[in-house]
Amino acid sequence: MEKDKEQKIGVKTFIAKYGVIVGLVIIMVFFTVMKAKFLTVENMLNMLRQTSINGLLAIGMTFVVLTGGIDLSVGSIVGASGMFAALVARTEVGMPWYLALLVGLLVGLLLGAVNGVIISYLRVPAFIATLGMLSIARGITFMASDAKPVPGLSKGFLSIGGGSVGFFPIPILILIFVLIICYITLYKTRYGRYVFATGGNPTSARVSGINVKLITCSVYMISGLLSGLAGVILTSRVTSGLAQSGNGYEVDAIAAAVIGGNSLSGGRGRLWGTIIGFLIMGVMNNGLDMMAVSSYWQLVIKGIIIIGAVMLDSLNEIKE
Amino acid sequence: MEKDKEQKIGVKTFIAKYGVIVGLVIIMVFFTVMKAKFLTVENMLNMLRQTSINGLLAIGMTFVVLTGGIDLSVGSIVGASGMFAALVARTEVGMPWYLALLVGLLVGLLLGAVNGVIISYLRVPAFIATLGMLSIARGITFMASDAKPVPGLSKGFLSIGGGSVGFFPIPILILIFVLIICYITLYKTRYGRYVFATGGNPTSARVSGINVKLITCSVYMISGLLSGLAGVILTSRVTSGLAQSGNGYEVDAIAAAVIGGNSLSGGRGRLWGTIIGFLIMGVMNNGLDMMAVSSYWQLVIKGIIIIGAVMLDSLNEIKE
Amino acid sequence: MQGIEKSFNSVQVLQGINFCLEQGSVHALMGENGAGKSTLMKILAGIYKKDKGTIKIKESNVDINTPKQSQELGVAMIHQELSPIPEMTVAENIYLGREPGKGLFLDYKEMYQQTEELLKSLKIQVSPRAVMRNLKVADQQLVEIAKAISLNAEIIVMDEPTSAITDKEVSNLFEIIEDLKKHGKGIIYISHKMDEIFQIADDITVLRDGVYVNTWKAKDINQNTLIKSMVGRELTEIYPKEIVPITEDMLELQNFTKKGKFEGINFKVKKGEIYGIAGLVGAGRTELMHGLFGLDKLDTGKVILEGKEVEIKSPKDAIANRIAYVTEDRKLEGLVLEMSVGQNITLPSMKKLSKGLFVQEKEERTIIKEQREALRIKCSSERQLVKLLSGGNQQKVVLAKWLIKSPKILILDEPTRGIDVGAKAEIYKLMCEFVGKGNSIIMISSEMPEVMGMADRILVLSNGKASGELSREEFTQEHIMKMSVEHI
Amino acid sequence: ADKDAKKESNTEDTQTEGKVKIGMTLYSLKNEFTVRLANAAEAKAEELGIELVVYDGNYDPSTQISQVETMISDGCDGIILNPQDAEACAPCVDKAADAGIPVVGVNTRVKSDKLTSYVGSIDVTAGEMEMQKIVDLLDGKGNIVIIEGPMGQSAQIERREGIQNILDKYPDIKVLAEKTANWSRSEGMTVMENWLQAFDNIDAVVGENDEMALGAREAIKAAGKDIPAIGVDGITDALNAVEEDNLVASIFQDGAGQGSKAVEVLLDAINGETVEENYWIDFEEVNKDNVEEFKQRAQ
Ligand SMILES: Nc1ncnc2c1ncn2[C@@H]1O[C@H](COP(=O)(O)OP(=O)(O)OP(=O)(O)O)[C@@H](O)[C@H]1O
Ligand SMILES: Nc1ncnc2c1ncn2[C@@H]1O[C@H](COP(=O)(O)OP(=O)(O)OP(=O)(O)O)[C@@H](O)[C@H]1O
Ligand SMILES: [Mg+2]
Ligand SMILES: [Mg+2]
Repeated sequence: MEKDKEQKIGVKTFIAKYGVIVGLVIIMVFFTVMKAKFLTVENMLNMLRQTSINGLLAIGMTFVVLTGGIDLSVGSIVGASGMFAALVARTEVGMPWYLALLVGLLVGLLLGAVNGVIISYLRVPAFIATLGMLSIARGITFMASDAKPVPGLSKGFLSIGGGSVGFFPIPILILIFVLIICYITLYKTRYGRYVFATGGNPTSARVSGINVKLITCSVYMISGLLSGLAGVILTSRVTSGLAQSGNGYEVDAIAAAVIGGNSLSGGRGRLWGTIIGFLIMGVMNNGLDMMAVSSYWQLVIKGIIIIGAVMLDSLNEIKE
Repeated sequence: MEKDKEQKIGVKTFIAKYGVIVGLVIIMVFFTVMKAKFLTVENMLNMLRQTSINGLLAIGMTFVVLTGGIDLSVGSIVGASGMFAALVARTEVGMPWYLALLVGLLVGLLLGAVNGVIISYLRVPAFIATLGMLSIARGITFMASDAKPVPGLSKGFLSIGGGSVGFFPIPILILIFVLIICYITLYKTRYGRYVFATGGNPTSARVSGINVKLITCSVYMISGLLSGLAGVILTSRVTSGLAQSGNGYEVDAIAAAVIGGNSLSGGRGRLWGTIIGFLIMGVMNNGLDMMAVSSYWQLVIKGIIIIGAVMLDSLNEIKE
Repeated sequence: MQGIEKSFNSVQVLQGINFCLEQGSVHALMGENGAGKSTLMKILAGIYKKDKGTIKIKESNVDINTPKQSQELGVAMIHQELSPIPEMTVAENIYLGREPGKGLFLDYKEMYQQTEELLKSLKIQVSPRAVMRNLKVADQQLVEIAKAISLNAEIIVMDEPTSAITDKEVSNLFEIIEDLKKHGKGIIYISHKMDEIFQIADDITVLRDGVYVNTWKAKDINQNTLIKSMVGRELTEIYPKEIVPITEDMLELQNFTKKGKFEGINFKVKKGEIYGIAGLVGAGRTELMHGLFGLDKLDTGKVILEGKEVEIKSPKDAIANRIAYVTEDRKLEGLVLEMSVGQNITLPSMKKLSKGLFVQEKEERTIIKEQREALRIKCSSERQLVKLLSGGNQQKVVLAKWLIKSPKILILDEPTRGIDVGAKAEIYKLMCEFVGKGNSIIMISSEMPEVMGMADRILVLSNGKASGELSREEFTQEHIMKMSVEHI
Repeated sequence: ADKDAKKESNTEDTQTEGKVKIGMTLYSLKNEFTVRLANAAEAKAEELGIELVVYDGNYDPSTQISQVETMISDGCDGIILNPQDAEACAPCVDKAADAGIPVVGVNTRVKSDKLTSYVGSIDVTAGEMEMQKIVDLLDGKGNIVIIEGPMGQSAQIERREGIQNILDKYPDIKVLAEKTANWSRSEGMTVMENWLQAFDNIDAVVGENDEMALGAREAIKAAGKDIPAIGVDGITDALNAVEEDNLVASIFQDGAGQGSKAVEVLLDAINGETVEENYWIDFEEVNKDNVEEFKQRAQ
């Protein structure tokens, strides 16, 4: 009897703490049962590669969300940085791939820095500042290419998004690498503490001698930088610079972060949650496509899955 | 000397309090100077008619934002309610216009209520719940029409969006009517007070005997209802039910509310700010079209205007 | 500090303040609510910028613009209103901004170890790994104290450090202060508790309405003179307890239980009675009241009101039964900070103040005005945001909002926390008037003199269990203390 | 339970072995034109007794690439590609080619020489046709406005190019303004309302698709004017509008024809028969005189 009770409590606390993981597992089991080919190494790698771009954006978004901010411009930054990287990476320009990568990263970092300055030093609400940037960065991207695709990219550049190291597609390796770095940054460094503190209670953080403005500014730079990286990978994957690319990606990135249990009001969050968040999105998209669900039903089912996955997280609170 | 100082302070406080109004005026003056035909009664009515849909959504969003929530589903609810209203309003069905209007409103109210229940009683974060609804409602809309337009709407129905009473287009009259009702609701009734209290501090509100869950649920119903109204007007305006209509409208609605000075973290806001917010968006879209600015530049300029208008609001705080 | 002036939005709150702290002494800063004590200290701590005046530390002029500068100059402050970062652990909060570690990297082991030692040396029983959000107000305050002390500062400002803790912790704090004094530190101590002041202060400075009044040696002044200089009028009695007729039963709680919080609590409150509940921090008093008011679900428990059993499932039900609850944490549970003073006061009374759906604004304004005057709430207008009021005035707003409900039972959870002596006396008088009309009060207080001074009977809780009930003749500090630790 | 799952997958495999399975990704399934195309393909597939899975690319080339990857790992025998972007969807073809799966492009060309075959038309032609129609209507002289598709989409780029080709020949045609309305009727309406306020001298409206042209016409009618407009696609509403003199003409694109032809060609390719490189299905002008015929075809 006693044991039983203990176990029950154990399960309950587990669901309360790791509800989204349970959600992910349920979704995966469902797809596996429905479609045998879903749970194969090949398809899992395929799914991970597809999700790597949203993954990078969601990681950057996690930093932003932890400070209580939001970054609506990530999709546009993906577009801008991808376009500028493509312009450099064209075979006719003859630059090495890493220079193009660098250009993409710098464009992302720069646009992110502009966001950061406007938000932290000019005190414009993050929603407005990044919404403005969403529009501005897209406008710049169109101008840079006159809205036309930029094809003919160098081989080296194309392997960033298309290549593999042994078994593993490079985008997945990049994602894992970024995850490790960001995990260390958030949990093992002073900077990470300051990010949490800034989001948790900016006044207390300021009183403790933390440069709250600088921290706030920096998270948008991180988000911009990772968007830049995502832009380069995306461009490389689609083999040409596209003015429209990244359009609307911000929604998925924010969704991944929030599904993972990061509170949009800041201070409360977890990087592993974000990972589960973007995995849920990735599995969902891949699985529904594999099952060949009609596109209208996909919309309905996706909505239900997103809500359902999070509900597991909150169900326990209700009982309290 | 003394007087001078007083006046200066006056101007400063005015900008601090009413910065967005100053922003709106600057934008309007700019367009008037650039394009003589901008500031004509005819064009102003035109601009107001265009902005009435975003206006309705922004008003609903204000209620939601005041409680610290967000409603991403308004665009999809516009689509769904417009589509179902159109299905009823077809001449071949032979129903009177007000029945179609009612159907549209009910669909909006229902979807809003689903949002509300999921958020307040099942404790799913508003971002996730309404993101799910964004997807679900759009899926339903596509299913209802198989992505085909639904034309051939009855004359009575078409005059909702297209008709005028004397000089005034009906959508503008509806907007003004809704504004008055909502102003009274927010500032003159007990319900309005509860909305502010719920957003400001839900715990205190609960201790004060307010049914916080019910209030939270209700604001999504208001937002849904107004989205339903907007959907009917839009459908009537474009003379057919379109499955894609309303797509992305949530961004403009939230932007209008935030430009107006409503804090996304809840409790702090003002309805008149929202009015200025959607007027800024409306004037901006209309003015840039009138000046025939290229599509690319429009994006850049819009971004700058959105940020700039809000910056006036926050500039004063910086000095403090 | 000399000639300090400060105004907010052209409202002068400090005017020519002089203040001098000596090494190795405790200097008490006194004054009514809103006198400007916290503001003065926040200037010293670099949170506000002064408009005029000079600050000298160890004879040299200093310029303090940011909290960091202030810290570097050896100033540490325990804030009255600042809350910690709720999602972080105790250790992370204490070492925020100066985490131990190499280069960019943190050394958690070191941090937790240091915290453990620190807390142990201060005799604070809180786990370094506990998340702040899960701590009770009292423990949070203890952590704030630990944090300020760990800064190893020359000057430690304590702005009402004992507002949330009980006598045991207070005496512990005083030991620490003595120790700091011995090490030559200077301490600025702000409190509204008179006995504390006379127990530890060497010097006393009084402010009134943002103006400097005087500085005395503590031994040269008695309580009445001090109060008079603060309040500006004679205050004869601090506890104006009036004996009113205590008649039949008003409220009975039967077998109140919530697992892990409290167990099998029974008591009766009579009409005309002030019923005190005493106990140590964490005894479960607040939780018990949450249960009564319908804020938390009970495991078992019956409420009998005037002989009839009533069901209270939510605060709404409680209010409908004319029970009112002045919560212990005004910022978290009492006020809506972004709303005005007036709107906060009338929030629970909206129904009464509306015709149909509409708020009767004229009536509302009259009631607000009455309350502002009755409780002497100091604010620039009823439309001022309540977050801009001083702590004491905020508390009065919470009181006001319940008093206009004309409840039959008023639950007061730490009702005078952070309130000045003048206002305290007013609140006590209000309490007497209230029960005089045949109503009842349940009062929770960690200030022993207050419960003993005001209550007719006292229930002592210890670790969630009732250790017994005392009648007025049986009240002694020792008695209550002994019962408080009975079940630990 | 594990065994059951395996069993099920086995039966599924045998099923698919016997039956040819093809996948089709469309840049979107959210507009009437592509839905018509998809429906025709589905009908054809059923008729030919093969399995067809339709994917919605959601206006995003990288989604389409992902879908092609999914189709490959799902064991499709052939792929029909209706790309969002001519350049960016090239990797779809490469991936399929690497996996030895034939790809037939439909409706929009994709820039890859590995494409097995292409069924469709050239959007440049559509632009040229509609612009020429307006030029003829205005006798080579007048002021026009252009409502464009989403900037950067292949159809937008190519139709705009076609329009420009004609404009270059007629210097007396002046473009007063041009703006994107993202294929949307309500956006087209709003833009037109604003232009009507700004310009008194618009002689014609060129829409890069029917939806936007119809929106513009609503705005024009509401303003009590009668400015001719033209669009591309020949959707049901447009056919009705042409019949009612609401649109000058629409450039009909035979989506249904393209869809069914693509399935046929792909099946031939899968079966190892030689297929041609291109199957042109030309744009046709719908005007008042021939609209009846098109309405019948659209059924
Ligand atoms: N940020 C602010 N903006 C405007 N007014 C303020 C602000 N902070 C404090 N005040 C006002 O300054 C006055 C002094 O406040 P302060 O908090 O210093 O009082 P106090 O002496 O600490 O009172 P208490 O004993 O209640 O804590 C009050 O009237 C208060 O309303
Ligand atoms: N927010 C919380 N989360 C977890 N446990 C809590 C919380 N608040 C209180 N507790 C626990 O409930 C018990 C009773 O706390 P309660 O606040 O009722 O005590 P109290 O007697 O009112 O003390 P205080 O004088 O500090 O208000 C404590 O032992 C504490 O550990
Ligand atoms: Mg104070
Ligand atoms: Mg308590």
